[in-house]
Amino acid sequence: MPKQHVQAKVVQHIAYNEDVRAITLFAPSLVRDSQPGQFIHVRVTEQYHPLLRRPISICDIDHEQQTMTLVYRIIGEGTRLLAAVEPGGLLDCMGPLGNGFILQGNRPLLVGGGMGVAPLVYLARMLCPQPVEVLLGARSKQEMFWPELFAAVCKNIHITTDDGSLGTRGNTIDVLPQLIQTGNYDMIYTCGPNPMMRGVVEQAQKYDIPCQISLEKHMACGVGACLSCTCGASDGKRRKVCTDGPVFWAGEVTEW
Amino acid sequence: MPKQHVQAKVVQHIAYNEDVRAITLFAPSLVRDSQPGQFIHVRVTEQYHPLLRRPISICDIDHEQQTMTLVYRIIGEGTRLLAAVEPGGLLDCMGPLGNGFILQGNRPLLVGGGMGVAPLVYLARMLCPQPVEVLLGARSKQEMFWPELFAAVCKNIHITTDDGSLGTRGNTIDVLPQLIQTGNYDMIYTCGPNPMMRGVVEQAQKYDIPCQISLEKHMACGVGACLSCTCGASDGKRRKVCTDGPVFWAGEVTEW
Amino acid sequence: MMLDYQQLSVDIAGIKMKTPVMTGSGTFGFGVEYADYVDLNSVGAVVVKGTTLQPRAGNRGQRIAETPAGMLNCIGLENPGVEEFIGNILPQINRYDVPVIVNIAGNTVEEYGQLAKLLNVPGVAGIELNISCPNVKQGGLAFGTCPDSAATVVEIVKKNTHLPVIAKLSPNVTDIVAMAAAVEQAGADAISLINTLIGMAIDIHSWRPVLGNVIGGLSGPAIKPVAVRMVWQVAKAVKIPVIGMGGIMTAEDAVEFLLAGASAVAVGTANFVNPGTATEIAQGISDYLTKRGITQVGQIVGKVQTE
Amino acid sequence: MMLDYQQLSVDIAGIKMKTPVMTGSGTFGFGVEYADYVDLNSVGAVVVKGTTLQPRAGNRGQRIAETPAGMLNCIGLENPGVEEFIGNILPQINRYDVPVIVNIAGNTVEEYGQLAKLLNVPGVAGIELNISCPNVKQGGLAFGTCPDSAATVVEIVKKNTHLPVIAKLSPNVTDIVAMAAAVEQAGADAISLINTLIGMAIDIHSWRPVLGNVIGGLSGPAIKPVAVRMVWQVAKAVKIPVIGMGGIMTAEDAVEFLLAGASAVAVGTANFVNPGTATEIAQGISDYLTKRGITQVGQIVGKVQTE
Ligand SMILES: Cc1cc2nc3c(=O)[nH]c(=O)nc-3n(C[C@H](O)[C@H](O)[C@H](O)COP(=O)(O)OP(=O)(O)OC[C@H]3O[C@@H](n4cnc5c(N)ncnc54)[C@H](O)[C@@H]3O)c2cc1C
Ligand SMILES: Cc1cc2nc3c(=O)[nH]c(=O)nc-3n(C[C@H](O)[C@H](O)[C@H](O)COP(=O)(O)OP(=O)(O)OC[C@H]3O[C@@H](n4cnc5c(N)ncnc54)[C@H](O)[C@@H]3O)c2cc1C
Ligand SMILES: Cc1cc2nc3c(=O)[nH]c(=O)nc-3n(C[C@H](O)[C@H](O)[C@H](O)COP(=O)(O)O)c2cc1C
Ligand SMILES: Cc1cc2nc3c(=O)[nH]c(=O)nc-3n(C[C@H](O)[C@H](O)[C@H](O)COP(=O)(O)O)c2cc1C
Ligand code: FES
Ligand code: FES
Repeated sequence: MPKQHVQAKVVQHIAYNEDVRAITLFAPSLVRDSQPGQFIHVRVTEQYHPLLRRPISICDIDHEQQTMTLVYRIIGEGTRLLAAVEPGGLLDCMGPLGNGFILQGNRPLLVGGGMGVAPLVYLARMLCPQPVEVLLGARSKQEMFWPELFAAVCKNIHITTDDGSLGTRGNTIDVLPQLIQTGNYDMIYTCGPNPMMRGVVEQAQKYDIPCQISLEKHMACGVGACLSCTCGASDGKRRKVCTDGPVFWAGEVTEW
Repeated sequence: MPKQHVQAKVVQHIAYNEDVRAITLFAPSLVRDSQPGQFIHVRVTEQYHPLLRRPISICDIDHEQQTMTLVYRIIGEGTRLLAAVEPGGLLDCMGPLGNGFILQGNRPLLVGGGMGVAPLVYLARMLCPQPVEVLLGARSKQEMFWPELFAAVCKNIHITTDDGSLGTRGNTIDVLPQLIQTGNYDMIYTCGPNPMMRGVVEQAQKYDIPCQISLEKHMACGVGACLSCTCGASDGKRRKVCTDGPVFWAGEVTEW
Repeated sequence: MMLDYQQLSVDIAGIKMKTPVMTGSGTFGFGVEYADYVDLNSVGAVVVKGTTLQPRAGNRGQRIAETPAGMLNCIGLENPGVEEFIGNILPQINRYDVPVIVNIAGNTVEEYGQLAKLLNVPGVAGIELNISCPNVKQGGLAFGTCPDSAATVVEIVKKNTHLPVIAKLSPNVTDIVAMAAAVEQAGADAISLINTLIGMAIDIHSWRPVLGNVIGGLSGPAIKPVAVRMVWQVAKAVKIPVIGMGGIMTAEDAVEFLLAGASAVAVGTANFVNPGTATEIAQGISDYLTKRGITQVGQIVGKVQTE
Repeated sequence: MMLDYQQLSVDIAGIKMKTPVMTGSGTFGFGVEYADYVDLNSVGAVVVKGTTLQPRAGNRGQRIAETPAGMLNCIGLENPGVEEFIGNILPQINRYDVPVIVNIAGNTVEEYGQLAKLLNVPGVAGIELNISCPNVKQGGLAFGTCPDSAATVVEIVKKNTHLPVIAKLSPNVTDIVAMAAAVEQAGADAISLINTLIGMAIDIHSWRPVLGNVIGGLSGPAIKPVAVRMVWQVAKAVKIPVIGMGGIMTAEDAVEFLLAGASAVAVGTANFVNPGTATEIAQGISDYLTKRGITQVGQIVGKVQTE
């Protein structure tokens, strides 16, 4: 399917907390082909500063409405400009980019931390009606706005917060072994901070469960042309996170 | 009086035609000391592009409301950004800058062309209740929105348009000799395109009437520090348009 | 896009291009990555990523950083090597009707010669010598900052190929005209400039350089004034055609380079921002010419009046 | 503004500054022009506009142009001459409690010596050698691109003054470290860098250069990565203090230069955008240090970890 470069209409733009926003785009051509785990490369300004696009995961898709939602945290100038886009306006998008998750296995566990939870929402939706279990970690209750996004697609949500303000106090790695021992999972999907994903991969390997991880690297082109996002792979070759990934099999890539 | 660097509140922002806007600022500290012919150095963006401030003449002041109006034409990126500022917002202003017109003489004639008319409005106001005559030139009727601005301060307005759509067909220089011959003026103030001002100065000299001109040069600092705006003077020294001007006596400066 | 090729075509040292708008090495992959976004048949020429004898993994750590109106990169010449390029990648680009220019980088003078020889294959329209890449410790920039070494590289490459040879100059020199004169003298068929300026960014939270390689190459609109100046200086001084690049984002930018003396231009960083840039700029140049009744783009090359 | 001078003070080659934030030559006039907008007593040092033996009228035509995240200038060293400076201007600046550093430019080596000698007057804290101005045909840049000439200028100036001598380097060179080493060897007490990059802009409507002088100096955020890189390279290589400048707009930018190895920084183009920049940045640096429990700004100089 040819990749699209479109001006998508912004139909909704809401705040989940002080820093996190959800922007919903009406974009039939993007929606049509999008796979969970793929991302959109967004131009945040027509000015020259900041110059580059911003990669944001597809968080969810409403096929009926032909809309796509991106959930992002305001961390710098680019996301600050993105947050200023108003409903009714247009957003310059390239996508859907990259290789998403491979939907496979009968008892999947989804493990997300921080903003890494974003792509798991659409993944859970596409895994339905298969029973999906989700383990989510955040710093605190304020950061744990995700459950309502999963509400329609998954009943089984485990939550950890660093400060214990919601769910189990601690992080996902603390509760993961216990979940794995009782859950009988045959596939783990994970996205989040690298240390968390390393912990997940370690457990998955220990219990011999196949695991897919979703990486983040600084990206210029997003289409495999500039080589700013590559990482080493266990076959000795290189992989581009933007086109070969962002989703890889655990063990496929090194240097992350 | 110390110059001010203030965030002025935008109270009104209206369009006179497709390209021309009038922005009104509530700015007591700027209003207090402003003389006709002075200008405001406006920051149009917090981004780095475009980087420099934009000099805009003080078009009019309402001392009672403590507001100041700037009238400007959208010609490039800077003025385009300025045009996007909304009422209620703040505008980063330095001013009032430069040396304005010297109010002197009993029968003044004000000659303005294009956007050069802007500073003449406040000049006419400050000359009141003295009888003031104004000669205005524009390309066409659409560009001749000035008369309503002069309405309260001057009854005697002569108009020329290049296409004859309003007033006399032609330019100000075409009608100036006749006006001078009958008007008995003892001071001419002029602001507008350089060729027009040259014509005005020539006539003023011919009839031996003192004449003040207002110059435009590309400016970085606006306060006399960078020397981007200087021009030669007949005494062999240099003048800074931003601080020695923008208003000069005709004959004082060369190179314009 | 329906471009007027009669008006836009240029011939750079025998390389016939439908438009004067090429793509800069390292910023457009092998062209095929952008096939979904731009009609490759309407691009002036595709200059591929710097290619080396052996495959290279490139630099470790973060490879790009944004800077005001620009970006730094330290890719470090990651590439699959010339063999893989010729065997597997070139045929893919050759499916499109667009000249392919191969940007090559050697660790030694001899390697440049070997690369040129290996690239004597159908489907390659020209060779661009990357003697100016700031991101590789060995070689690279050294050749690009000394007129004699640059000339030596050109000479050996010319001996090993009949293809047009374009010398790509580094802007990180005191005297760009001396560099240009040296490569012209040595037989270069064209000159392209500028490569990136060397820059650095520091993370003030971690007290570490942002880039894995510490320093990197600055590209994008920020460097345009330096690029226009160098193109103007070089175009006045040499007889061979100049390909101008550095911060071109719009047709207006491209026209500035043409007026400065560039016979063609290349779009680099702009591809990342808007993948349709190369053909949109070609259309914009056409509009500019048509509005002024100019029938061939060559007629404005070098027409800036400086006296 | 209540600045913590204990935390912020620096000593650059004997010039004691209350804060490490100076103002760049040519961008802050003689300081007094900005007295309404900024507390001059809280500025690290004022470096005045390039001063010559005779008054100079500067270049004709348009003198500035905006470029992406930057600007070009070709003022051409307009200044009232050293005599007028000493007689009428210096006393005005000396009303404030701020060190005055005089930036000087000569057409010949001898003129630099004469200027230095004439400036041996109370109220001048140091001499900055402008051997790097791109806007004057004669002299200027020539001294700034050749290590030997630069060294000669430093030597003759040192012979004619007991004041600290700061050599200001041009970035338009192949090897900035060689330039720095040469002026250090010749006796310079400090080095400041960078001056502007040489650039050009063309008006695509008139087909003429935008600047009256055709080429001009590029300054502003656009050049920051180049400046940080050069400060880092030079600071590693010399023992004398380095004053860093080029595109500093914020305290974060300034900290980047300090970490790169600058013992003080200068604010240039930013003054035009926000006349309060120099003291606001000093406050910002103080906040940065305080947040990290650092009691003296000198403690972060050169602390970028590159291995
Ligand atoms: C494939 C992919 C998917 C992503 N999905 C999401 C998402 O769904 N929600 C979300 O909040 N964030 C997501 N990110 C991270 C997001 O791209 C960054 O937060 C964003 O680019 C920050 O831009 P900024 O200008 O606000 O921040 P700044 O820190 O000012 O950015 C400076 C530069 O660093 C880059 N950058 C900063 N952080 C990252 C990062 N984590 N990954 C890649 N580049 C970075 C920026 O693109 C920019 O070029 C994703 C990143 C990748 C690579
Ligand atoms: C003292 C003074 C008073 C002015 N008063 C008014 C006024 O009342 N109304 C009005 O419409 N315009 C006025 N101008 C002109 C106004 O400053 C420019 O139109 C404006 O700067 C254009 O900015 P831009 O980014 O939209 O245009 P661009 O053409 O994109 O600007 C590019 C650069 O050129 C500069 N520039 C462009 N035109 C001029 C100009 N005529 N004079 C000085 N610099 C220029 C800009 O500041 C900018 O740095 C005045 C200029 C001066 C010097
Ligand atoms: C990510 C990136 C990679 C590059 N790789 C190469 C390269 O391999 N060989 C080369 O000669 N130039 C390379 N360049 C330089 C560009 O071809 C071009 O000369 C430079 O970026 C200036 O143009 P721009 O400002 O339009 O990007 C690269 C530039 C970028 C941004
Ligand atoms: C308008 C202007 C005039 C300048 N004049 C001088 C000068 O006379 N002498 C000098 O050594 N540097 C001069 N400079 C260079 C600055 O001092 C400074 O080195 C340079 O602009 C980089 O810093 P910035 O990016 O913060 O402006 C001038 C810069 C500008 C913008
Ligand atoms: S972002 Fe350009 S290759 Fe991945
Ligand atoms: S604008 Fe800087 S001196 Fe006039």
